[in-house]
Amino acid sequence: MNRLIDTSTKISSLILKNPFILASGIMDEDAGSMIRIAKNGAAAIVTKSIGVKPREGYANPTIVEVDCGIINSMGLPNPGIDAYMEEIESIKKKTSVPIIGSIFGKDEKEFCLLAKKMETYGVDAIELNLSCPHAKGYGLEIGSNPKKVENIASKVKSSVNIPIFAKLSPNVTDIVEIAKSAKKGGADAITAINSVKAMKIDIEIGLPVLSNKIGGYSGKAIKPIGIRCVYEISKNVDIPVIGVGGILTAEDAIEYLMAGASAVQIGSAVYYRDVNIFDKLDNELKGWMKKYGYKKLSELIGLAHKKQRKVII
Amino acid sequence: MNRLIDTSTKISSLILKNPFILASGIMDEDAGSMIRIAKNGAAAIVTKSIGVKPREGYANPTIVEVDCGIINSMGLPNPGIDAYMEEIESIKKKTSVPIIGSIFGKDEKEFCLLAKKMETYGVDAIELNLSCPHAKGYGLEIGSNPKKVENIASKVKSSVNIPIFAKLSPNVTDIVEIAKSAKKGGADAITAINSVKAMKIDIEIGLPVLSNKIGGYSGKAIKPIGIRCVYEISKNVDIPVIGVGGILTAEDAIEYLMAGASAVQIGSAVYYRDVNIFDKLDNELKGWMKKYGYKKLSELIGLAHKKQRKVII
Amino acid sequence: MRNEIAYPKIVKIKKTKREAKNIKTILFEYDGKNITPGQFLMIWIPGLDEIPMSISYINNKEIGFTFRKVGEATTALYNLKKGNKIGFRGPYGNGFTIKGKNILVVGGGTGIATLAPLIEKILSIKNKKLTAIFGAKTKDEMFFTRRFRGINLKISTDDGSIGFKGMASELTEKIIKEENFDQVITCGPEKMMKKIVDICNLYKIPVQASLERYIKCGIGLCGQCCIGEGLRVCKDGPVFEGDVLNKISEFGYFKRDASGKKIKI
Amino acid sequence: MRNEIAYPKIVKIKKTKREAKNIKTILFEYDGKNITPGQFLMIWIPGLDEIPMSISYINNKEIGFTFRKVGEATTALYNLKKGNKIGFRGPYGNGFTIKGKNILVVGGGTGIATLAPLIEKILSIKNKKLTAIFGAKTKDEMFFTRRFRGINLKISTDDGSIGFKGMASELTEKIIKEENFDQVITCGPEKMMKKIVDICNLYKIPVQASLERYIKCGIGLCGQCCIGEGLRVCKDGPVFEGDVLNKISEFGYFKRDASGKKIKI
Ligand SMILES: Cc1cc2nc3c(=O)[nH]c(=O)nc-3n(C[C@H](O)[C@H](O)[C@H](O)COP(=O)(O)OP(=O)(O)OC[C@H]3O[C@@H](n4cnc5c(N)ncnc54)[C@H](O)[C@@H]3O)c2cc1C
Ligand SMILES: Cc1cc2nc3c(=O)[nH]c(=O)nc-3n(C[C@H](O)[C@H](O)[C@H](O)COP(=O)(O)OP(=O)(O)OC[C@H]3O[C@@H](n4cnc5c(N)ncnc54)[C@H](O)[C@@H]3O)c2cc1C
Ligand SMILES: Cc1cc2nc3c(=O)[nH]c(=O)nc-3n(C[C@H](O)[C@H](O)[C@H](O)COP(=O)(O)O)c2cc1C
Ligand SMILES: Cc1cc2nc3c(=O)[nH]c(=O)nc-3n(C[C@H](O)[C@H](O)[C@H](O)COP(=O)(O)O)c2cc1C
Ligand code: FES
Ligand code: FES
Repeated sequence: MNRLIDTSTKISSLILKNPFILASGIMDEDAGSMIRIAKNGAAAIVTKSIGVKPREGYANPTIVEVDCGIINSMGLPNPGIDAYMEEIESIKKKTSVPIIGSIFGKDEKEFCLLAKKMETYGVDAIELNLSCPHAKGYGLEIGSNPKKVENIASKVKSSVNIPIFAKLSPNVTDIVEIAKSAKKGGADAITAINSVKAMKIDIEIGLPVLSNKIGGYSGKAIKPIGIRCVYEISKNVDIPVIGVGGILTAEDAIEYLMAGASAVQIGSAVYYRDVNIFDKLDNELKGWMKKYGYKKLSELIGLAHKKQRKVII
Repeated sequence: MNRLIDTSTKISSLILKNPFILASGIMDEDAGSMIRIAKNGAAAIVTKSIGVKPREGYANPTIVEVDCGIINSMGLPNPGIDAYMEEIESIKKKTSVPIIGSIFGKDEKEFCLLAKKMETYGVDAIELNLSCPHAKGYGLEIGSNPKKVENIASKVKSSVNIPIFAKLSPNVTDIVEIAKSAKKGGADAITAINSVKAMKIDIEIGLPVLSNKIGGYSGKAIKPIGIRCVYEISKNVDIPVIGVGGILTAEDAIEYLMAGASAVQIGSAVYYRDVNIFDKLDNELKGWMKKYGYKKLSELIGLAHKKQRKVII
Repeated sequence: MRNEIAYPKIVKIKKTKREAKNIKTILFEYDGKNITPGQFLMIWIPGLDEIPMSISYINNKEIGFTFRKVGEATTALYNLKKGNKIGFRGPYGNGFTIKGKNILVVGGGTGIATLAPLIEKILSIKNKKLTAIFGAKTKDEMFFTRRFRGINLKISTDDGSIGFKGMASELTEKIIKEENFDQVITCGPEKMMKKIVDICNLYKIPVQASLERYIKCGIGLCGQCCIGEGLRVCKDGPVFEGDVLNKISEFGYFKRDASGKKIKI
Repeated sequence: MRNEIAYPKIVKIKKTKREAKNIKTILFEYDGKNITPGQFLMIWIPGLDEIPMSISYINNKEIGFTFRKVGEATTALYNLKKGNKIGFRGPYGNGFTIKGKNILVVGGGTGIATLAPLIEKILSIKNKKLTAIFGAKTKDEMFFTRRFRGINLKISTDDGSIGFKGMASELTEKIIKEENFDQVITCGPEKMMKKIVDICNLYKIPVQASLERYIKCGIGLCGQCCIGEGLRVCKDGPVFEGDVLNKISEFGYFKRDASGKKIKI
């Protein structure tokens, strides 16, 4: 019965069989994990954010679970772009699910170098990590500056022939301004949001739990922040938005779609609901759409902007 | 036994019998409510944010409960500063608990006018609302601009003889920068954080629930964000910090104290644990301090900055 | 721990009923077994408003509320039909507490709606004696007079178009003089309730009144609805005992508008 | 739903024990009744590091782990005393599954610590026959040889300073040739486990091995510890069946460092 429901969507030139994409940093450092996630139904996969050189990341503890979410400061561990060739090539042999290469650099030169290599390895799109909340000189430190964002987007855009997505942080005064800069630079879509700057102090020990002290907050707690960001961006910036932040259920994803997202990414929920979450979400989504009389995903996208003061429902 | 434990603290010239202050916007629009809260053990009370003219606030729904907190967009309803004289005067007759007058204006002129009147009415300190996330032309729209913050703080400082606190928003790229501006202007303390910009969309209806669409997120979910802000501010700005955001238990308050707060404010928890929460919190705090061998609150304040890489505990 | 629906539940309207001139009831499916008469809901009309409404019908299958068309939100509700969707959260507030054996219930205007499930509850308890007074401006605005079986119901209208001619409070005093009541429970215009509380003070009868104030949060947080020394109509009320009301100087005289400013009642 | 401690629990060390050269056990109070042998904890040394440690002692009152001093974190643990505080979260991972009647357990180095509670569990089940092989480099590094009652224990050291001279895997092959086992369970250096799995393949004996990889999150999220087709050592493991390991080309050859780069084993 659910077969009559069409949950496919598209972001720029990427056609997705459903709206559920694996978020960067979740089981996506090596080819094997990404293949497993693809087999579990993800419509696309964003790789771990990769930089020019190998990085070990911060010392443990790098993650701590709190009441309504998770705080992590992995510190962008990654094997470096050169070692990553092997990983991308072996995924590409085993799955046709689109692979989105996430990259982070300290300036436009590094971003261009990384994007070009990713393209050569065979990824289908690039996600610019302009938003990691806890790595000095990277991520948010660049992504909170509209000029830098525009510059990086435009330089990367002219270096590659695949779509580029700008992943933004909610830890800025005005995310719409940053999204506009990204679009101006040529970004094909915006991914929002990265994790929220946060801290957990253990009161019995009297120290921040994470070795880096400050980390990024993800999971259930941040959904209302992500929804607000996606709503504001999609209202003001005319490129597709990929929603991410606290999606655990199909209902959460629908909220993002209605806020204006064309697709969504799943991060922490891989912990809360395990790796088979992707197929589960698509089934739940189809069941919900059937119950409420929707046939195509496009009917949901941006709905909260369309209906206004419609009293009789 | 708990009598040996001293939980008193001070912020600028205000002496507080315990660290628990009522946050602005919670049962503090009229004298009667504030007297009730004082009788329930609050060490000080921040009034509802008051402006120059009466304001009805936004249409209902103005509040919505979500999984890990509350999103509100009351829209700064208040009877106006002139009508407020009667309220302050009648509180002052009935309680000696310090009253902190919260004010919001569109520019330094309005802030000064409001502060002066509040002082005349008899409040013990002023809290500048530079952080309301959902009122056009007020709050965050001013409080995200370091120059405006400095200017308002300095003009208000020279208009009144009571301490002034600057209440800041986490919805900025760099809260430390704003806190530094407030200090430069002459603020005697920083209150952090106001609620976090957020949205809830009802997926069955397909509309944002709040009439103002965007609101401020408070409660449990935002505690890790508040802790991070207080930690960053108290590390970098040398004036007292009042912690607020998601405090439901004494343990939550202790986390803020260790992050560097000299006192804390209680908002949404008045809903979660009702009006008698203040006495409950002080008892829980004393019990905890006794269990872990602390005698004075000052031993807890800023502890997470002091202990570093202390392996053996 | 908490029993109420915190996030608006969306329900389809099962039935609407016209009760009198400009007065309608909206019913929807919900198991009312944990609701106490006198509690209220926050009714969400998506895109328009959210307003407090006493629960006027309570049973295990459906519940409902009864309202007068007075402004934008109630007019929108008035125009809704079976199948339309509204949201609700609650039940909120304390509800009535039944005390003693011989009880007098006095409703004025839509206050009758608030009292209706209380009346049904009292009628269902053995060994209770119940007298009810329903007051309205005029006959056309009177409702629920035929809803209850075995009730001793007295009616008053300001214009005398039906029943006693005069205020419900006058009729109340008349009846109280004639009979000994263990408890009086009232809901209606605040001026009327003030008079009834004063009468009960005089005759030393325990009394409860259900108040209305401007409600925003409905959950005891924002302070909008406070009276006296921080009593929240939405949470500590809406039902208050007479001896509590006696200490609240604004009862019967002042309320606050949406900005918190005092206005005359 | 989830049974583990998600946020680090702070505990006081109740006892420390030196087991052999550079090998110590730390014990603390905790009811171990829901722990499966083979599961591990993330041990937090506040201000320094958080590292995975198999649970080597399990009972209803206390649990413990046994470790070799190899670097900064384990040296810090080595220096801790009774009364000092550490944090832990977990138990994480799957643990061993006992199958069949006649079981051979092969531990090498600190792998013996991981197997210890499994041995106790097998010994507590009626109608099981157990043989254990403990291997170490030299006599000084051997431990737990006197911990178990009624066990058929064989010892090997690389230098022959005690027991069989040679690798534990050689002794394993020797014993497997002599006796029919229903199951082999092993934990130790990966090269050793690889050999044992190969031997079991040859002799067609079901085998389980407990792996080590660099652990960060410990909860199956970050992907740091993945092997083969996305098998997470921290969550889908650390114990894997032989037929799963046979499909993992890196088993015995490669692991990944903290950056995710492949390094030789
Ligand atoms: C606890 C409680 C229970 C109530 N139960 C009933 C009932 O069973 N039947 C019934 O007809 N009415 C009831 N009311 C009153 C009802 O809520 C108002 O009539 C309704 O809100 C009017 O909305 P409107 O937009 O149609 O009118 P408006 O034109 O907006 O206002 C008309 C009047 O209603 C008041 N009002 C508007 N919004 C609110 C609000 N959020 N809270 C309180 N008052 C408001 C205004 O102050 C004004 O006096 C109850 C009120 C309370 C506080
Ligand atoms: C599931 C599991 C169970 C383990 N159980 C035990 C045990 O019972 N007893 C025991 O002595 N050892 C055990 N280990 C190994 C133990 O975790 C390492 O010896 C310890 O982390 C070394 O830390 P260090 O700072 O002292 O050494 P370092 O100098 O930091 O490193 C020494 C070695 O330990 C490895 N290591 C460091 N940190 C980690 C980490 N976070 N995760 C995995 N390996 C790491 C390094 O890769 C290196 O090979 C286990 C490992 C895993 C994965
Ligand atoms: C353990 C972990 C590692 C992450 N690593 C990255 C990363 O390398 N690059 C990136 O852009 N985002 C990273 N993120 C952020 C997620 O992609 C996502 O934006 C965020 O977690 C919010 O989504 P969620 O609530 O579904 O987890 C990481 C998140 C977690 C929890
Ligand atoms: C209903 C409501 C109204 C509020 N009104 C104000 C206000 O008028 N002025 C202000 O500075 N903060 C206001 N706040 C923010 C609180 O003072 C506090 O900063 C925030 O709620 C976080 O604390 P909490 O998690 O303890 O609620 C309001 C919060 C709530 C929930
Ligand atoms: S309406 Fe907010 S406290 Fe009653
Ligand atoms: S350590 Fe993170 S998935 Fe295993």
